Amino acid sequence: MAEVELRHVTKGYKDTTAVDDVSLAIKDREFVALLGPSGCGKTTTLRMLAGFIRPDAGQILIDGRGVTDLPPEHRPTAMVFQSYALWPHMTVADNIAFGLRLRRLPQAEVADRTARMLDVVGLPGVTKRYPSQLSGGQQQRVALARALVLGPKILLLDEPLSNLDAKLRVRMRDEIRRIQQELQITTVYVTHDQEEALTMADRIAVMNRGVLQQVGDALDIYDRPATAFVADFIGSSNLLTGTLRLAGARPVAQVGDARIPVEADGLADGAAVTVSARPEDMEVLREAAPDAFRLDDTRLVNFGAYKRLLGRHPAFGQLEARVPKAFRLGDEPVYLRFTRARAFAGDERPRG
Amino acid sequence: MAVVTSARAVPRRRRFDRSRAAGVLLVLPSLVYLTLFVFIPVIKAFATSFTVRDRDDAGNYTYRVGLDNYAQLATSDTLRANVIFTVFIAVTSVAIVFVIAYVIALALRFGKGPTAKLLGRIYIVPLFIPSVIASYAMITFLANHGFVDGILQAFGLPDGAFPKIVFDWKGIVITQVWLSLPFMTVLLSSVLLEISDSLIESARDVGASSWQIFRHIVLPLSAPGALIGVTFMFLGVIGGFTVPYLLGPNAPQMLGVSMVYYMTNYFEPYIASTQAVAIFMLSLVAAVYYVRQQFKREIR
Amino acid sequence: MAAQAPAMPAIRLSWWIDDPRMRRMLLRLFGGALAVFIGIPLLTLVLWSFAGEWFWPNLIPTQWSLRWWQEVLENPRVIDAMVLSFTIAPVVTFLTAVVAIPAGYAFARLDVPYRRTLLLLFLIPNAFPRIGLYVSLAVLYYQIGLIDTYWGVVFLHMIGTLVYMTWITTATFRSIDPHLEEAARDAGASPLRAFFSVVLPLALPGIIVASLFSFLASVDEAQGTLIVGTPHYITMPVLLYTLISSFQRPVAAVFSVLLALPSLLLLVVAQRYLHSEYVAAGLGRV
Amino acid sequence: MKRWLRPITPIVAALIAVTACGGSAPNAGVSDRPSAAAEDKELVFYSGGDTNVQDLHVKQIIPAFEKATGIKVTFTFLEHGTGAQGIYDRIKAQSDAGKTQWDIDLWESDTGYYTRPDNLFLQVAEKDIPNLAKVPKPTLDFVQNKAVPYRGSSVVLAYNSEKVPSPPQTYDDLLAWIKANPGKFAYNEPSTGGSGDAFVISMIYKYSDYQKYVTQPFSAANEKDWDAAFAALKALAPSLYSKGVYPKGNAGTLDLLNRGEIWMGSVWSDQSTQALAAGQLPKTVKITQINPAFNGGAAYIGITKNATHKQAAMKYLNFLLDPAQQSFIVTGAMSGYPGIDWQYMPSDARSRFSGADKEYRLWPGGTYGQDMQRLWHEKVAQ
Repeated sequence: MAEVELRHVTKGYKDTTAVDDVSLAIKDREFVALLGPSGCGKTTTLRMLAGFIRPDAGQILIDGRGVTDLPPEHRPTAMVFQSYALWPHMTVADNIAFGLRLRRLPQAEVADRTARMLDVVGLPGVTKRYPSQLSGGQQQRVALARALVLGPKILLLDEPLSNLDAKLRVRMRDEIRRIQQELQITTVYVTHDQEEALTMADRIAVMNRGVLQQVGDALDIYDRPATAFVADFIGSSNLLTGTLRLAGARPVAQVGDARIPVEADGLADGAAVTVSARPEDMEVLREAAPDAFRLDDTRLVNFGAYKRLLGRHPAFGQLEARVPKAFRLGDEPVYLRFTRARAFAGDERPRG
Repeated sequence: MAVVTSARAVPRRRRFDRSRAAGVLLVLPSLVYLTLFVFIPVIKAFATSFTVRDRDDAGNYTYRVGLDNYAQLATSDTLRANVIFTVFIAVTSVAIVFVIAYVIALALRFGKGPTAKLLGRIYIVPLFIPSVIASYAMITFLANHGFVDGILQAFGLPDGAFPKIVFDWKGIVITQVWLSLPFMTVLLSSVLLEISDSLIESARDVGASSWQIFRHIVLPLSAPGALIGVTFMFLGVIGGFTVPYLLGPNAPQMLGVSMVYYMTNYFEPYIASTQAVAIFMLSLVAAVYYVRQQFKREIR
Repeated sequence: MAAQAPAMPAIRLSWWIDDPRMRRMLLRLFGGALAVFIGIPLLTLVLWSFAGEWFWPNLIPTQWSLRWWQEVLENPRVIDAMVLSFTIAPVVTFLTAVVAIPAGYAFARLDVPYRRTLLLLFLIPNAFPRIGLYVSLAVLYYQIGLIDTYWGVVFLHMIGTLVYMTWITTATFRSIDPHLEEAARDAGASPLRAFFSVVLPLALPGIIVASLFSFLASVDEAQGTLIVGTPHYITMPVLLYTLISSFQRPVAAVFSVLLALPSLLLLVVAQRYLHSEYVAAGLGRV
Repeated sequence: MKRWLRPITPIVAALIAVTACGGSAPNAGVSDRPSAAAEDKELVFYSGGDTNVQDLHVKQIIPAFEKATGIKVTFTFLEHGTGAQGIYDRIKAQSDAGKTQWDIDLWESDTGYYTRPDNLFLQVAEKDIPNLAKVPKPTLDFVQNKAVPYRGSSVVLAYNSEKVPSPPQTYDDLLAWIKANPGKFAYNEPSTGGSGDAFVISMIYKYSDYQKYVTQPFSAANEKDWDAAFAALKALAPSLYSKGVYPKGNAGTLDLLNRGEIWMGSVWSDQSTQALAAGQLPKTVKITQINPAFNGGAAYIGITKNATHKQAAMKYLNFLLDPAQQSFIVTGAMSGYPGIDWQYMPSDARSRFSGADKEYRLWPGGTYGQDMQRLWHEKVAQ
């Protein structure tokens, strides 16, 4: 139905750059999640898409047509707000029908489309109620219905689930995805919750400090993080800083006096790097071995389905590894081996 | 042994409620003050309104209890005209203040330019000017052959063409507007501040124009708070004296002025008290409305 | 998928509101008109205070003079009245705060019995016409010996300020997250300590605004003071009443300027507290 | 003087009626020491009114009196007389308590207080105050000799001499002039100042016999004559300023004269003379009196019945009535009429009010006054 494109979009406030030269193309019917910590510029990006904020530079195109200067009321976008922003003085039906009435649609059609939309969001029969009489999840559905009733080309959602409890959040996650699939609508979804992004979106765009870090599907992002920030932000990682050595058969990172074999695409010898290794990519050994590092002060944290082994290494500091739930610590020392580690340019630890 | 038994026999007393006790204690001083300096005088005024004074031909007075004062209030053409006039002035000034204050409040809430800043600075000034001064300034400003008239005549307005504003209802309304503007603006500003941006943005998102947003979102959302301001100002205008006394017409009079005249010049404190009670009853309708609004908001 | 909604009608009657340039222009016009409406009457007063002679139809005084200023400032009663006005006002404000703040706190936080009825009672001072109230009160004052006393005037001024301060502080206290206070209690603070070190500082802007209003209301009060304060407690506005009633226009103008000046000075000082958020902290939210 | 201060003395008068039974006024400072029968060394004087009254006593009379007699005067001034009832209550409380040494010797206040049935004031006679002989008898009779009139003023006609070359000579002339010059005359709302009352009272005297009001006690029957007067006033309204706008207060009429809005109005003699002297009215404004005159009144000072310093009080009043002191009242800032007959006044004082007749008629006020004002509002105001 609609494609969206951001071209070199930049927006700054007083002395910070909220969105820094972001380019992103969203395909028709695609569900894209904008993911990042708070203050990363994802909401600003969304609001520029909606038209509430004008970018300082760059262009926004919908179906190839420039909309950069259009106000929100003239864009084919519909937004669902974090706080739902349901008008408290209107009933559910009035909230949904407001946009239709502004367009002077016949009474019957307004009623019909309102009722149908409530069916779509799975909330029939609450038309006469006021928002304050609904639960959080119900309000969320009404907000969704209100956004969708005008038949927008693009649906924009700004952290829509952040005000719900954990159980409901999971349910609404599936519900929103279902509705998106049913209506086949291009959707941009802003969240700071990686689980939401990973489970709902076709593609995820990770942002940090106004800069787009990586765009890709869930697997790309998890397995092949483009930056140390992505590696750290998605899932969890052991992060170490050191120097890249390309002299040997395999590239290694020199961390203190220890060396870790790493994957390092396109990085030069001697470059300062950040090494990232996921806990599940750490092998636990009971005895010394080449490339294995002895852990001190070990302890176990139980996660139910699995356990995490935590310990300290003189050169690396704190390390963690994922171990089966049957794993137990004995008196003998424990060694860790990096089965897979990636090196990223720069030795500054990523900050959110 | 016996002691234990008797202790058991005593039913468990309701836990001493500290919050309630503290609440009573903290409210008590103001309650004592209000009782002494407001409630008792008000009750006295009520009693006075039921005192009827008769005068014989030689000017001697006799007193009795009765409803005659109220009957007089209801039947006297002058007094009835005064009541209508008072309500008219109150409604008109409240309406005008409301509109002007709303525009300022909107500019303060949504405007960002230098004009909005200027508005924010000047609207508050009358709050700092005693009403006596304001009335006096308005007389010199608006009188026929006053400041404005003089300027207009310098621009060619014929002598005598300037409308009668001072000693007329217009004078009261204009001065009342001048004086009440800060209060109403402040109140409406606070009400508008409570309307979150997202409620307005979501309306824009579904395609509402600025006017439609105002008409369908901002106005209805601000209505409950705004009505409180209206109630307050209405009460103030209805009972006011200084402004209508200095700027009003000879007749009809606003009740505040009429009351003072009955008290001072006509030597009829009983009728005056009756008028006070009548104004109070009028105000009470507004006050009860105010309190009900408050509780509605609280429940929300 | 529902059908695309039709486009909006292109032209509306309210087009000028939607056109930002038109809107800006109208707002400027409005701002200018308001500035004239509020400012010029006051400036006329200032002109009058320096007028040696000013007869119709001259637009400005034909003779300038400081003699009215001299006359007013040399009059000891004017100084007395000024001193009285500006010493009564702080006392009224302080006493009001002492009585109203606890009540405001109780209404906001504590389980006060008959709260609804009490709040209604608190409205009576505003609903009952002041003149009627003052006269009734004066009778009472005669009986208890408060007539023509300093405290009689102070208590009379408190009628208006007390209710006002109670409302604003109630709203202010209610807007403060109760968890903050609970956290302080949790950390071992007594209720009083928690109030003074956590709640009160947070409520200060609202309290300052309420105090400011009380101060101004006290300086403004003429009608009641006239009744219970004479002959020994003549405040500035009472004296002004006299001057307006007798034919002393320039003197009254000088006086008005004198009386308005401290208040306007207060306005400048208080400017930073006068953001709507604070000012109205409560008016509408009690 | 207090007549034109009426607008700013609201309400307190009402307390008279309401607190009639109340009054336990403070009797602080009541001294019970034996009377200083021989020579009073001090005098306690309570006064009230406008600034110029205070100035007259404080700046003029008292210093001269103290210098002449060596008596120390303790002077307390009640701003525009609003606290009068409180002072009256204070005197009455001492009377009720049976005290023989009251703490107030002299009291200057509204005429009505002196003749109240409470009988709190001393009847003065020529043997005590020799200068009383110079005082016109009717003004003394008016208060049953319980107070001494020491200055006066009356309502006069002020007019713009540029527009009105020959002012009206009688009330009927005035009425004819008003009708001939619509919109150019104003009298203020009676409840707001005595100069407005005077115009109305003159109309009442046109339809009702003057003697009934100054020689007989109140009788409601006399008010029956008023209907015709009010009807005439109502009929006059279209010819008045702005088709029947009555300015507020005595100052209101002067204000209109000042702004050139009207050419003629009824004003107080002293107030307008002062305003002219201070340059607050254009020099073209002149004053004159019609015949028979508008009503006016005298300001009185009374000696309390059990005054501690009776002798000193009498001395002060006698001093006040001396033509030399009386001259200050006429020629000074006060611009008042003398309390004594004009014939005893020096010639420069006599020339002060050249335009005015210096005579005035009386008006009993009281119940008549209250009724007149109420009826005016009901039947004339629009």
